[in-house]
Amino acid sequence: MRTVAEFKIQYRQVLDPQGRIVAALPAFAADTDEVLRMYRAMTMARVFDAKAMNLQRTGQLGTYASCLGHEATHIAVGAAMAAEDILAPVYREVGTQLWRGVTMREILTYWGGDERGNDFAIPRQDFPWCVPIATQTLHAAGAAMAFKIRKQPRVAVAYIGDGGTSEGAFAEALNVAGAANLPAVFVIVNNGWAISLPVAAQTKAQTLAQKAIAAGIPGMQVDGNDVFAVRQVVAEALDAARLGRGPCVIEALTYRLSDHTTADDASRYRSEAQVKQAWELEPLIRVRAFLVNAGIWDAAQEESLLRSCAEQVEAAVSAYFSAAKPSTDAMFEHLFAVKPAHLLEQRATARKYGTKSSGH
Amino acid sequence: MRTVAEFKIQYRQVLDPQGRIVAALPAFAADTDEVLRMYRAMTMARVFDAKAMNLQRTGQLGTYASCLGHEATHIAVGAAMAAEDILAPVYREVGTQLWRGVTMREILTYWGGDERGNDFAIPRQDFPWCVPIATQTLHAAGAAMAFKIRKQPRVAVAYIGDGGTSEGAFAEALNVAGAANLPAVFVIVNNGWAISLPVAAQTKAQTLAQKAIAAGIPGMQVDGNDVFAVRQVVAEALDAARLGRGPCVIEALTYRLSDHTTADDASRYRSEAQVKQAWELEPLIRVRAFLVNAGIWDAAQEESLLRSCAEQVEAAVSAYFSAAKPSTDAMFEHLFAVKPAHLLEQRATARKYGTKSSGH
Amino acid sequence: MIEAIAMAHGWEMQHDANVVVIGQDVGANGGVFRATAGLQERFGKERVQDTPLAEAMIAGMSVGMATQGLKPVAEIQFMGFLYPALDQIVNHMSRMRNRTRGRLTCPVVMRMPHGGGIHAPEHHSECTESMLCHIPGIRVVCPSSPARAYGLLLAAIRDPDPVMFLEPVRLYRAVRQEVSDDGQALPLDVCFVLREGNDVTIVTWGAMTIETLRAAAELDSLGVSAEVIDLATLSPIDIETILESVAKTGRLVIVHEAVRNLGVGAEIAALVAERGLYDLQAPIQRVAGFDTVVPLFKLEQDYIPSAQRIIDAVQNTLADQG
Amino acid sequence: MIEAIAMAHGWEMQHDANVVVIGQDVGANGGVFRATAGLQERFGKERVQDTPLAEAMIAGMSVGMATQGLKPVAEIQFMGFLYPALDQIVNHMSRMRNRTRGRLTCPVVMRMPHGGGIHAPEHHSECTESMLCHIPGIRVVCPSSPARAYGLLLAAIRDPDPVMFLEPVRLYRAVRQEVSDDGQALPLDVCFVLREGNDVTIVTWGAMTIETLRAAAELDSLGVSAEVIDLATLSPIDIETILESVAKTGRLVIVHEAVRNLGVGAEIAALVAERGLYDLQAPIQRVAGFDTVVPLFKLEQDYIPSAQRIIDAVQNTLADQG
Ligand SMILES: Cc1ncc(C[n+]2csc(CCOP(=O)(O)OP(=O)(O)O)c2C)c(N)n1
Ligand SMILES: Cc1ncc(C[n+]2csc(CCOP(=O)(O)OP(=O)(O)O)c2C)c(N)n1
Ligand SMILES: [Mg+2]
Ligand SMILES: [Mg+2]
Repeated sequence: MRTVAEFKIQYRQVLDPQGRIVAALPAFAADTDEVLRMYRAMTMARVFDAKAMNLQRTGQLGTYASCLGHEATHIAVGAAMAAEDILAPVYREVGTQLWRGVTMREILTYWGGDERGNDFAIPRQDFPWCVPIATQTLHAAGAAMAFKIRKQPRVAVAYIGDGGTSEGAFAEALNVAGAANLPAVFVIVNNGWAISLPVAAQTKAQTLAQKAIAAGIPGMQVDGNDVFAVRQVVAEALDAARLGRGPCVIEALTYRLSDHTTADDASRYRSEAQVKQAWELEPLIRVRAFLVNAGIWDAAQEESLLRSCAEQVEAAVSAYFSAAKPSTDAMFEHLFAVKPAHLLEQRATARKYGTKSSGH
Repeated sequence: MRTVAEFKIQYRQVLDPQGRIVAALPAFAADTDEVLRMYRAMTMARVFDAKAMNLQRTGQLGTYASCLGHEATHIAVGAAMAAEDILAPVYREVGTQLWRGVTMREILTYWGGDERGNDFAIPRQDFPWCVPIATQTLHAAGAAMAFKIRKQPRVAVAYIGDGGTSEGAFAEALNVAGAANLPAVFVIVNNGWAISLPVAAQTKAQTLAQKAIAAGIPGMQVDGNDVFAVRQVVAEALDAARLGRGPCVIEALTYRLSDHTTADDASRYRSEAQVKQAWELEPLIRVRAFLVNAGIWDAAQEESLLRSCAEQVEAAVSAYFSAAKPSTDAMFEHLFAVKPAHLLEQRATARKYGTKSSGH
Repeated sequence: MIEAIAMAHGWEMQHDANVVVIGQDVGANGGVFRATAGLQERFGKERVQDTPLAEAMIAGMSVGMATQGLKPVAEIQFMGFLYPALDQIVNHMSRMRNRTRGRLTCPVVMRMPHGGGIHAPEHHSECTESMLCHIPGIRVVCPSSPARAYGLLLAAIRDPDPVMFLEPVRLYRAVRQEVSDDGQALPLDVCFVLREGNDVTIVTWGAMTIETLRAAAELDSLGVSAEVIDLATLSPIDIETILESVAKTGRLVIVHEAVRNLGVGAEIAALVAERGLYDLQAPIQRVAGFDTVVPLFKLEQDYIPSAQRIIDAVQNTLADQG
Repeated sequence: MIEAIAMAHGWEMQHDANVVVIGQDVGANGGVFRATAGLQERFGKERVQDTPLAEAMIAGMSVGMATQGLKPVAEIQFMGFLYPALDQIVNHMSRMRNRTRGRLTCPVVMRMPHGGGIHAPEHHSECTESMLCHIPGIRVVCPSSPARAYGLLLAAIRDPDPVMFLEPVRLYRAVRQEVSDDGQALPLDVCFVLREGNDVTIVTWGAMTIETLRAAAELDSLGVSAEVIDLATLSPIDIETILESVAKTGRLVIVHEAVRNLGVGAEIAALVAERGLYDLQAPIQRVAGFDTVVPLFKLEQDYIPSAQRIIDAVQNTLADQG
């Protein structure tokens, strides 16, 4: 028997869980201001997330999917991307969204049950939150095709979860990205769980990065709790894509420290011990340790950071609360550019019967 | 960077295009009767195929997808399978169908526009012809799941084409087969073309066998024009699946010597030169050479074989012609086990307006 | 209602070894709405299987399993996630019996939450039953109470053909009712008259029975006697029961949560316009969801037809003396 | 008709650099029906792209390309292979504008062969327009002649929202007609009156216009004057034109190839029963495909409504004096 093809999946880590440097430090990490910027953003994501969870529990927000534990991956991807690149998120990538310029108020507005939260003021071309699993990977491939046709040096980045990799749409997106050599980067956030299904039950594949091999494109694994490693790997992938070298798949290994969403109770299907262990690997500890070791961070700075994050979150929350419930016209305004007659009749009916309550 | 996973795709050939033995001869190939049986079946498939093409051209059959050039793969898969295994075909696998016991008359009846052609008298549990690409791979996975749940030592075999490997459904089938360790074997018939799309444009993957890697299951390549190699590889895969060792993917490399179907004109998109080259590798030549070299085959035997094949085909064709057009009731008989009232009214209407012509 | 659904699963799995439950999170988690709670402990991991995340796969595997004589009961987590499975439903599940002249069949039940009203996220409030009802070869069923959920689910599992079983999410927790676990199925293909009346016929199904019965009660206090019919099996439609009622009342109002355009109400209206025209004393009225995307939850109460809209529609038909 | 479709592509690609054609075999092969013949030579491989074999991908990529301002015209090889793409159409293509409050839009055209009658294999004769018409946020268009195919396809490509463009296969080669390549679009959202008449209104679309006009001609010789309306845009429905005609004729027959149950005829009948009831002098009649799977071709002529069925339905409405 002749061997006709061989493949390797490699894994990268730069900062270990204790904050020790275990590989060559990427250039951006030598710039302490940049590292501080990422650390502050990770902290902001976590503070915002805690508040959102709290708003949901008190009935002031709808179902919400926490990003707890994903901060390194989310911020690293945001930091690696160029403003003109575009993002196709799922529903959990708060950190990347904030870095890209989506506001906390917009995020709360969407999860508060109001489409206006998807009308991002800053990343105008980024895709909105995407609930149907894996579908967004095809949107990213399509946007990447537009960049290629127009010869724009831009890259489309799509997120997907470990569970999402089982959807056929994801395989189709990887395959077409490879076949058409599209400037697209697919980031698999392997947080160990798809609601109650552990990744080992999701697939027999020993890595999710190897999903790339089916499409004949590169795939690699990275410590998703290591903001340095993720940013480095994603930056390399973006450069390659921008230069016309095609797409790739990056599997970021992290852990879902929260329940799946506020509607879930993970204690039904996973052990406290596993979660406790995962906490030791969570992404903020190691960056903080790195900064402290570098002598540029202390308890006082940490405290004032947390205070300023809390203040910004509070400001966003009151802005969120201040918004009036959308009018019933909102159901009809954006269905078509040109409204068919029957929608005008129905809009009138909706006005007539419109409830006053906020729907909460 | 650490390497966390490595993969290999291997290729097998036993009989080279000239009929020379280039690897250890499998046991079944040492049994000349068995080899003759396979050769006769390959010849029968080709003779039947030529007749079917002819019937279509003369308006006596509907659109038909020729199996010309696929005989080695089709017969080898049939010969490797056990009667109690089940097959999920696509629309081109005439050789396997005949080997499994589907009659020529049934095949003509289906492609002649009559559902009765799917009511196979012999392989009662085999799936019918399947036109929606890749969907059959999930049916095979489901049947394999039934075998597993009932602890039956049976295997489900699904065919798929090179083009079909781009459908998400195929990736989903491989993934669930791996995750649930199902007794299923997926045979990719890579005949180089999906209608007008060459496999190189279908995917960037250098082999289709590597689609298996995404699912964490074994994948291998075989010379699809070599009936010995294909049967050996498929037999090994079936044994492993039967013993609970899980699914695998086999990519059989062959060539579509005909137009895609009788509705296609391949001269629009591929060169005569390529087809001419492919003819030198076609599967019958090498088996015939092997038999002649073994001193058990000569021109006279070849001639009488062709004659008896022709006779059997003619008999099947007249049986096909002798069947009356189905009655209009046939549209309603098998929709539900228990017919809703409105279907009875509609059946009466259909009777009233039923045409007499055969619809040809 | 959710307990009744879990109970029906339990009964049938207990009495028919061919019944197998598959879906996302149906195992240890017991389903995101707990419809399969406790089944895996009771019947094991082979008969209650968590699947990978792929709806086309769930439907396609169900077809394959069913052709081998198993009776898969597959959960789709929300109706908004059914679409990847439609190819298998339209092209195979609904056709396998016909295609093979009865040689291979698909006794499959596909269960899914239906409709909105629980402040769920985007894509979690879909009512696209019409797309399913239009497919020949499958049945579409939608219960409106725990008792009917129990009896109709048993009937669906026992039916030799595919059944799409739509479970109104608003009823999962809202409606509580003692249901005896007696294994008694209710008939498919027939309506249930929830309330008798003489002045107007109101046909509805699923969660909208709540607003409709509320409207009927209020109409009663206004001296209007409304007959309320729960369609229950959305395809095939039991038009005879509806025609008889319209022959009695002379007026028809159809209420559903789905968009009006080609909602199931359209078929009911068409059948009555074909076969009961002369019984109609006033135009048919449809009270339905607007022909737009279900809004996120801040506006969902403005989208779902209210009891007041139903009352006004009835008053209009009554006012209309032709 | 096929030449008119290719011509419309050519005109619009020539005049709008954002128009891109994608699909299976649309390049060198020019499409399995030759609807895109010659386009790749003319506009190159970037603007006329053969895609891998995956319909969900074709629809999802179209969404992504459209949000960047391109205007994808995507070919689905046959309507029976559309289903894997429905998830992207229902959940994204039809909703992106609404979801983002107009920030991102989907000016996509999805073209596909529609209906049967050409002795094609299984799954090649589908008429499931209803499933598409039920989806808010998209338009569904079905031309009935080369001229309308040209004008409506131009309008579809120019429309800022998604349009499903259904091309009756029976018309591809059958109907020939000189169409001038003048870039003139026809209006969407309106019906076309193909023949004026006073005794009965017949509404149909696509290939069924052939049997319907044949029936109308024969009815004429029997002294019955039938008005024939080509619906053309199946969603949204131009009900005003139909209501006016019914007000004039007092009788309505709807003809379509799709199954009757929840076919588009149901919505037309429902709207007339709501808004034109008092104009009806006889029950509405639907002449439609049977509520079963389209049979393989030996029986397809027994499945597709015949001119005789249409004639008899008209005679019945006329005979019916209430
Ligand atoms: C097509 C589809 N099917 C099912 C669901 C319901 N659902 C929401 S999240 C989820 C699990 C996703 O897991 P994963 O992809 O790992 O992402 P994570 O939640 O872990 O970030 C499921 C099944 C969905 N949103 N879309
Ligand atoms: C889902 C689906 N999409 C499109 C088609 C139309 N079609 C029929 S055969 C074919 C090409 C298949 O190529 P391949 O899988 O390589 O099989 P081959 O014909 O070469 O045996 C296509 C696109 C189909 N039958 N099903
Ligand atoms: Mg996950
Ligand atoms: Mg092929």
